[in-house]
This record gives sequence, structure tokens and C-alpha cells, in this order.
Amino acid sequence: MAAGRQSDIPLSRDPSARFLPWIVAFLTYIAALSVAGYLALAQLSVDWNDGLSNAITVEITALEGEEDASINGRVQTTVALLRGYPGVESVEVLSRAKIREFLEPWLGKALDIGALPLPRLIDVRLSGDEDVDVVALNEKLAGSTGARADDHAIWRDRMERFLGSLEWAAIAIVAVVVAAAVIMVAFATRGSLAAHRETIELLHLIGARDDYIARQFQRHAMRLAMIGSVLGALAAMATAFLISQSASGLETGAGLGAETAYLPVVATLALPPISTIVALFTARRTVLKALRRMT
Amino acid sequence: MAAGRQSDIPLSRDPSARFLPWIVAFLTYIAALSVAGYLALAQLSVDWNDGLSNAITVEITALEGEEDASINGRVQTTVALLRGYPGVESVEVLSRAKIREFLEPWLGKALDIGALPLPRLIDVRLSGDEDVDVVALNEKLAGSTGARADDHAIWRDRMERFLGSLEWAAIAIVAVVVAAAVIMVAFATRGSLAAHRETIELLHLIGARDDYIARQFQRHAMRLAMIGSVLGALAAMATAFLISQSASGLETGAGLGAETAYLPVVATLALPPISTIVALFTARRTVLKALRRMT
Amino acid sequence: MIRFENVGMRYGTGPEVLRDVTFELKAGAFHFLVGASGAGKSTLLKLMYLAHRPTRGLINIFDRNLASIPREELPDIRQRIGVVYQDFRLLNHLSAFDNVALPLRVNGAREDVVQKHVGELLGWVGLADHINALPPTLSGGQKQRVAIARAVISRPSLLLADEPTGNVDDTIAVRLLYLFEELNRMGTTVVIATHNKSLVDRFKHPVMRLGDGQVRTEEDEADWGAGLRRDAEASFGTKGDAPTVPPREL
Amino acid sequence: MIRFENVGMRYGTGPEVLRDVTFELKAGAFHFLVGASGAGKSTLLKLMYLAHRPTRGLINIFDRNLASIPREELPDIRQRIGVVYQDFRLLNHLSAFDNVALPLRVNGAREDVVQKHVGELLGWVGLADHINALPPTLSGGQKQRVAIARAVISRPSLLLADEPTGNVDDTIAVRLLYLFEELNRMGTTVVIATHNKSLVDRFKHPVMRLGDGQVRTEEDEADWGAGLRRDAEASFGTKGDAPTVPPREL
Ligand SMILES: Nc1ncnc2c1ncn2[C@@H]1O[C@H](COP(=O)(O)OP(=O)(O)OP(=O)(O)O)[C@@H](O)[C@H]1O
Ligand SMILES: Nc1ncnc2c1ncn2[C@@H]1O[C@H](COP(=O)(O)OP(=O)(O)OP(=O)(O)O)[C@@H](O)[C@H]1O
Ligand SMILES: [Mg+2]
Ligand SMILES: [Mg+2]
Repeated sequence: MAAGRQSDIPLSRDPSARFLPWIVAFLTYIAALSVAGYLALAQLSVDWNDGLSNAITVEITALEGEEDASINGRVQTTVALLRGYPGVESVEVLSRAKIREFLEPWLGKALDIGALPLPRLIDVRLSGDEDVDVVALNEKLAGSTGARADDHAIWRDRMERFLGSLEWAAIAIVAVVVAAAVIMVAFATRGSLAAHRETIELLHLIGARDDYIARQFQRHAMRLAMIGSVLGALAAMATAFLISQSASGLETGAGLGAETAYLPVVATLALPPISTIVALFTARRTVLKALRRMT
Repeated sequence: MAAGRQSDIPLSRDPSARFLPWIVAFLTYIAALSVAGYLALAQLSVDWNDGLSNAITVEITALEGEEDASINGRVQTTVALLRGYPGVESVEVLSRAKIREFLEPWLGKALDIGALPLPRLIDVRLSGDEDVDVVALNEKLAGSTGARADDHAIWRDRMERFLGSLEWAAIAIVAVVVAAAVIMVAFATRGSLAAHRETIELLHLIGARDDYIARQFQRHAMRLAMIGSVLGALAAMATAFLISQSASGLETGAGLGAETAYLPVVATLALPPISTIVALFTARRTVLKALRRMT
Repeated sequence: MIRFENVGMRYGTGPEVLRDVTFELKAGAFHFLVGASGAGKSTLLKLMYLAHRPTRGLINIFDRNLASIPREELPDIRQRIGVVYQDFRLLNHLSAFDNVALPLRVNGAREDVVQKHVGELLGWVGLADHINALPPTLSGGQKQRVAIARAVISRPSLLLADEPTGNVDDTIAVRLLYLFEELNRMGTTVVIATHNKSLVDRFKHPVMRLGDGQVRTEEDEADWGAGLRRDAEASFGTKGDAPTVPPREL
Repeated sequence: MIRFENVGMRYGTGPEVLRDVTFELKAGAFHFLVGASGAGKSTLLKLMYLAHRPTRGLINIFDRNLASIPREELPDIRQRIGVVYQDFRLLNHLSAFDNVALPLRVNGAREDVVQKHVGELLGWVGLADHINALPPTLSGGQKQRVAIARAVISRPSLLLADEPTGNVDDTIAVRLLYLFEELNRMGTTVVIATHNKSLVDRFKHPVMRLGDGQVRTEEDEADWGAGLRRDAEASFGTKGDAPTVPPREL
């Protein structure tokens, strides 16, 4: 009886009761996954960036017909020079095996790598306390041993631009999703208003205020949005979990580890309350606007 | 008046009239694109396969420390041998520049390709009149010049399996789409049935036969499905056109040329009639089943 | 025409609304059906127009046992029954014309026949000015007259009217009763459920009284009014005490 | 209480249903509203319960000019008006109880008050056995009584009933009229649109007759019936020839 008091309008039998939760679930799912995806990639890039900005790779190419001994000499000189350079923390010559390992996937088995005169690579770790001027270092190396230093600036730059556009994409997706949700809720509410026109008219004639009527619609929309967005968020979390599970199985996915996963989860958990509130206000606004046009 | 005769039930104001066309459009779009995509790829693979199955690549690797003159000799011997082989149409030694061109994207600029002792590659075209036994050829080549023949069997095999799974995926997508369409139409029809229960009951009491009532529903569903599927098919064709345009701008997309595009178009054109008929029968079955449960 | 034998009827698991109803209506009969509000008049009519099946007992309609009629043949039978529903049941999205035309069109009548008859009948019930009006724009009495026109348009063999004059004044009510009598004279069996005592008194037709879920007859022995053929008789299972109501001027 | 001055009303672009309607109802009046079907009785009542605005003219209600009342204050006024709609307008998904309770609940009444009053009133109109029934399972007369109970449950200052006895027999109709008179005695102004001549004759209240879009009064000079207080008077703009109808037994 007390429940009857608040639901004179039989909204729960409207078609919107069936389709709205699914649409909201779908939208929440999309929004959650794009935000989570963006956050995970951003985190990954921070890790990579940290690694890259504290590292320089120095390459020494074999000259035409140069003997192994000669190259090894140049490598040793370069290493010594690097060790003495300000800001350098550690220097490591990559072993032939490691270089091969790196190249094999690119060259495939068709070419006999063993026969190639591979360049020597030196991995230089910086302390990060001082800025290292790569151009000056490069000039110095070129003048002495013909080595070439690469601070991966191009990569980092690309990565940054890539993340920037990803960020925009994520924001755009969330904006589109919110807009779509608002439109769908408004749409469903207007459908319900039309379906229950006579009931609403009667309530008006009995002396019900707009607020009394709007409350029933907003509660209904809120409930549907809540169900939908919780479903969507759960599905998104399940998906994210599955992806991170299978990704951590691969080496490349190491950055998606558990320790960085809390941000996407928080973002996803925030979505149901947000959807619910958006639905509430959308329904309320739609109803009040429509009611004002009635007598 | 004559129109009124056939539409005693005001179906055009149902919510389904608004959402069903969009859903059907979306489903048709998906189905059309997956079928078109599959057909285009299948066509492409036929072209490739034709190319590959009439071609053998023979590779001669430089031995450790071998002189250029020695390799060239081996290449000449091999070419002579191949020219005399039954079923061989033409034999061409790929130039160093061509090989480099082929390798550069894989090796990148970091490695000095000029310094590498590249393998020699010989492109052999077969007449296709006789089957060439690659194993026998390989044995013969190995025994004489140490060359290795590759008939790309692995590639063709992979391609075939890839296409096979694509075919299954396309069939699966179409099946899912049809199932979804049937479900949505049945769902919408049942919604309408419920909404117009009183009108239907009255028609029954007046003496209308089930068929009289079902015809109105099936015509309605048919119209909505037709609108939706034509929209979806048009959108799919527009998308396919844009893709083929931008693809033909790239070299890799050459296989998607205009001359092979008629199959996807035919497939896409077939979809609206199919959707319409599926909608008609789904609506009819749903209504007749529901009506039989009424008095 | 219609025979009820020990018919019982309950809605769902509720109490029996009708119990042991036994009566027979001969073809061409004209009866009033009276009884207190909630006595079961509409329920009895529902059984007659095949909207419900009885929970027990036997119903013969058009000389066929209702229980043995297959579903496919119901439309044919229903097309021979005209009904004025207590709550009208007009289709709100169809004009008065299309509402009245419905039985003809469902029956597959030719459109020129429809045009001719419907317009004429609507004029007769005083709605010539409202032919294209939608029911929600009609007054209560106008709706009721559209409902009546729809019930009689196809000259049914059986006319069942449930409180057909509840929203019109006595002048119109009398005119409508004349319409029913006209139909009756052409062979239609008529049953009218009503609370309108003055009508029952004025038109001296046999009265079936529903009470305690049972039907009793009250044959009014007075003269039958100008020119009304009376070839109908009703035999009832339960003979009750029939209170005689004095005829009254309108 | 209510004053109409040169009120005109048309639906959309249709003809004027009411023209130059001028009359005044004093607080505590009790009037019948009669007129042919389609004369505009329901339309006149719609203007009184603020479902429509007049196309022209002035309406004063509860001593306020309707045109000057802001939208936010309409609910307060409407809560003081009880209406029995000609087509009942019950909410089909709510039980008889909840339908009748609606005006109280919309008003924010306490639930124990609701429980007490609604049950009592439903008993009074003879629906004690159908308190939890949904309207589609009620008979026509039962629905009408639920509609009446809903209109009077909140003891409105103004009661407007549109054909409130069209689906009940005269015994119940008389009982319902007593209910209205009881309310009237406690101060409610009552207007009842009806086609039921015998009721109008039996309860000797002033009659407003609608014809040609105008209102004329027919003050019945006979005695007012047992114990009925008559502190109401109506003054009308158009004085017409008032046919005197002889009182009649039911
Ligand atoms: N669909 C239904 N489900 C359950 N009970 C019903 C249904 N229809 C009617 N009833 C009940 O059956 C009884 C008889 O109803 P019915 O409509 O036949 O009465 P009636 O004689 O037509 O009354 P009235 O003169 O008020 O129209 C009533 O008590 C009513 O509540
Ligand atoms: N919503 C509407 N739109 C257009 N016309 C209407 C509307 N409502 C009523 N009318 C017309 O106005 C006129 C008066 O209708 P109203 O309902 O006031 O009559 P009434 O006196 O109550 O008749 P009844 O006794 O049959 O109920 C009728 O001709 C009717 O067709
Ligand atoms: Mg009834
Ligand atoms: Mg009216």
C-alpha cells in the first residue's frame, strides 16, 4: 500500500523498462573500457618513458671489411668514454646473442643471421640527476670512435603524441556515451509520458503537483540506469580482468600488471553512480518540461 | 478509407516503429560488411594464390667467405638447370636492388644493408600445365648448386586456413545477425501485441480471423525491416566504397579493385529482401502463436 | 437459437458469478436482462458472445454445442452476433465512420456497400455531423450511439446490448429501442441488459431477471405495443416470483 | 463559489459548444445539469474542474478569477474539487482501494487516515467485497461507484458528477444521491449532470438546462424532500421557459 502511494503510474511495464538497462549497460561498458584502456596505456607509457628517458643506446657499425678486433677496440674506447661522462650511471655492451635475439623476429629464419656483420650496441643508463645533452655527446663520440648515440627522443615524442590523441579519443568516447545516455533516457521518458498521458492528466486533475509526477519518473529512470550501469561496469571489469590476465601472460603486457590496475577500477566504479544521477536529472528535466506544456 | 480497412490496429505509433528500423539497419550493416569483407578477401586470396601457385622462389646463400664470382657462377648454373626443367615457363634473377627493396622495411635504416652479404633470389614462373614436384626439384638443386627452392606451400596453406576461419566467422556473424533480427522482430511484435491487446480482442469478437490480424502485424514488421535494411545496406555500400577507394590508393589494396567488387554489392543488395521476408515470417509466426492462446 | 443448461461461470478462482443458469431463447425473441449491479448481466452476455467459456454446463448457440465448435469456426459465428459493450470499446484511432464500418470490413464487404450503409446508419442515430470525429472527441452519448451503430450495421442474427442507453436521455433511448425492435422484426434475436426501468416498462418485452447467479423470467402479460411482432418465447429452468411492474408514461 | 460570465468554448477550430454562458452558483448549492446528448454538459463541467480554459469569457472559481491563477496554484484548487467522470477514468493497475485513496495520497494524507476512510466509504457504496479488485474485474456499476467514492473521499468543496448513475439501478442511484446530499449538507457545492429524469424528479433540486450552448434554470417550486437543507441558489444569465416535470415515484 505504501509502495502503491508512490507509483500511481505503471512505468515498470513500459518497454523502456526492458530496453533502457541494456542500453545503459552497453554505454557504461564502452565508457568503462575506453577510460580503463586509456588509463592502462597511460600508465604503461609512464613506465616506458621512465625507462627510455633514463637510457641511451649507442651503436657502432662495422666498417667495410673491418676486422673484429678493430671493432672491439672501438667499443672499448667508447665504453671508457661513456663511463667518464657526467650523468651516466652504468654502461653495458649488449652481447651478440642478445642482439640476435632482438633481430631474429624481424629477419626471420630465411636469412642466415650468423653470417651478418651485426652492429654493436651499448646500453647506457643515466642517473637522471643531470640532463645529458645528446647532441654534444653524439659529436664527441663521432669525433673519437664513430659511434652514434640515440636517446629515443623520436620514440618518446611519438608516444606522447599517441597518448595525447588517445586521451582525446577517451574523452570523446565518454562525452558521446554521456550524450547518448542522456538522449536515450530522455527518449524513453518521453515515450513513457506519451503512454501514460491519460493517467498523468488524471493525476493533474486530482491535484497532483508536477513534482509528485516527476518523482515517479525520475525514480524509475534512476532504477533502470542503476541496474544497467552496474551490469555494464561489472562486464567491463570482467573484460579488463580477462585482458590483463591474458596480457600478463605475454611479455609485452607486463606494464598492465596488477599494481597499476586500481585506477581503471576506480574509474569504472565511479560510472554507476554517475549514470544514475545523469538518468535522474535527465528524466526529471524531460518530465517537468513536458508537464509544463500540459494543463 | 481503403487504407483504414487494413490498419485497424494503430501499430505505427508503437515504440517498435522507432527502434526496429535502426536495429535492423545496424544488423544489416554488420552482415553486409562481414559478407563483403569476406568476399573481398576471398577474391584477393584467389589472386594471390594464383600468383603463388605458379611461382617458385629459389634462394642461394653465400657461404662463409665466398667470393662474389663463385656465387654468380652458382646462380648461373641454377638458372640453366631451372630453364631446362619441365613445367618452368620463365626464370629471372632478382637484382640486388630489388632484394634490398624487399628487405629494407624489415631491417630498417639502423642496419647498413649495403654491408650485408645478401642471398641471391631467383623468381621462377611455372606454366601451370604440369605439376612440378618441389621436393624432387629441391633435391636436385641441393645436389648441384646448393640452392633451395620454396614453393610458398606454407604461405598458401596458412592463407587457406585463414580464409577458412574467415569464412566461418562470416557465416557465424550472418547467423548471429539473422538470429538477432528474428529475436528483435519477435520481441517488438510481442510488445505490440501486448499494447494492442484490447483492440485485438475487439477484432476477434467482431469476427476477425487470426489471419486478418496477423496480416496487419506482418505488413508493419515488413515495412520497418525494409526501411531498416535498405538504410543499413546503403550505409554498408558507402562504407565499402570508401574503404575500396582508400585501399586502392595503397599498393596493398590493389586486389580490392573495381572489377572484383560486384560480388559484395550483389550480396549486399540481397540483404534487404531477405531481412524483409525474415521479418514478415517472424512477425506472422509470433502473432499467430499468440493469437491461438487468446479466445 | 440459444440454450443454456446448468451453466456455471467463475472468474479465475473467485466465487461463482453464475450458477446453474438454464434458459432458452427462441430465434426472433426480444428480452430485457435486468438485475442489480454486479449480478452478472455482463457476464451472461459475455458467454453469449463467446468472449468467455463457461466453467461448467452446456451452451448451445445457433443450434450448435459451443464446446464442440473448433477455433477456426468461431469468427463465422461471431460475425453473426452484434454486441454493444457496456464500456463501448470503440477504437480511439478510427473515426466514427471507420468504427461502425469495422464489422463490414472484417467481413470483407465491398467498399461501396460500406460507404452507403454506414453513413445512413450514423445519420439515423443522430451523428450525421460527427461522421469523421474520433471517439475521444465525442460526448458520452455520442460514443454510445456509435457503439450501437457498430453492433447493428451488419444485421446480426443475435444482438446483445449491455446497458445501451446509460448515457443518453429517454428520447434517444426510445429511438434506439425502436431501432432494436426494427431489427427484431427482421429476424434478429435481441437481448438488452439495462437498469433503465422506464424503458423496460415502456417496451413490453419479456424480462429475464438475474439474481443470486440465477435467471428468472418475468413475462409481462400486458399488450405488446403498436405493431410489434412477438414470435419469440423464452423457457427458463428456474421459475421465480415475477413482480409485476405497472407500465408508466415516459 | 462559481461564476461564469459570457463564457464561450470551442474545441480546436470546431463550432462553439458553449456560447455566452452566464450563471452563478452560491456556496452550498445543489444543482442538476440536464440537456440533450452532445449539448455540452461534460464540456461545462470540464471548465469547472479546470481541465480546459474557456475560449472567451470570465470564470470565477472559489472567488478567484481563473485567468489570473498561476499554474503552481492550480493543484491546490483542484484538490478542493471532486469529479466523477462520465467514463470513470479509474487507473486500471490500481485496486479499488488505491484508486479511491489517490486524492488523499496526492494530498499527502497520513496512511492510517487513508486506511480508515477509504475502507469505510467503499463499504458505504456497497463494494466492501471488492476492495482489492482491479477495475477491469469490476462490473460497470461497480466501477462507477469506485469513481464516485474517489470523487467524494477528500470531502471536496465542489463536487462535479457527470452522469454518475448511468450504470447503476435506481435503488443504488438513490443511495448515491443521498451520499451527495449528505456532503452537500456539510457544505459541499454539488453539480450533477444526468439524463436520469426520475432522479431529477425525485430529488427536488434546481435544474440547469443546457441547450443551444446556453444555460437556463428550471427552479422546481415543489417541496424539497425529507430533511434536505436548501441553502443554495443559482442566478442565471438567461431565463428560459422552464417546463415543469411532475414528480414521480421510483
Ligand atoms: N474479469 C473479471 N474478473 C473477475 N471478476 C469479474 C470480472 N468481471 C466481472 N467480475 C465480477 O463478476 C460479478 C458480475 O459482474 P458483471 O459485470 O457480470 O455484473 P453486471 O450485472 O453486468 O453489473 P453492472 O450492472 O454493474 O454492469 C461482479 O461481482 C464483478 O466484480
Ligand atoms: N475533445 C473534444 N474535441 C472536439 N469536440 C468535442 C470534444 N469533446 C466534446 N466535443 C463535442 O462537443 C459537443 C459537446 O460535448 P459534451 O461531451 O460536452 O456533451 P454532453 O452534453 O456531455 O453529452 P452527453 O450527454 O452525450 O455526454 C459534442 O458535439 C462533442 O462532439
Ligand atoms: Mg454490466
Ligand atoms: Mg457528457
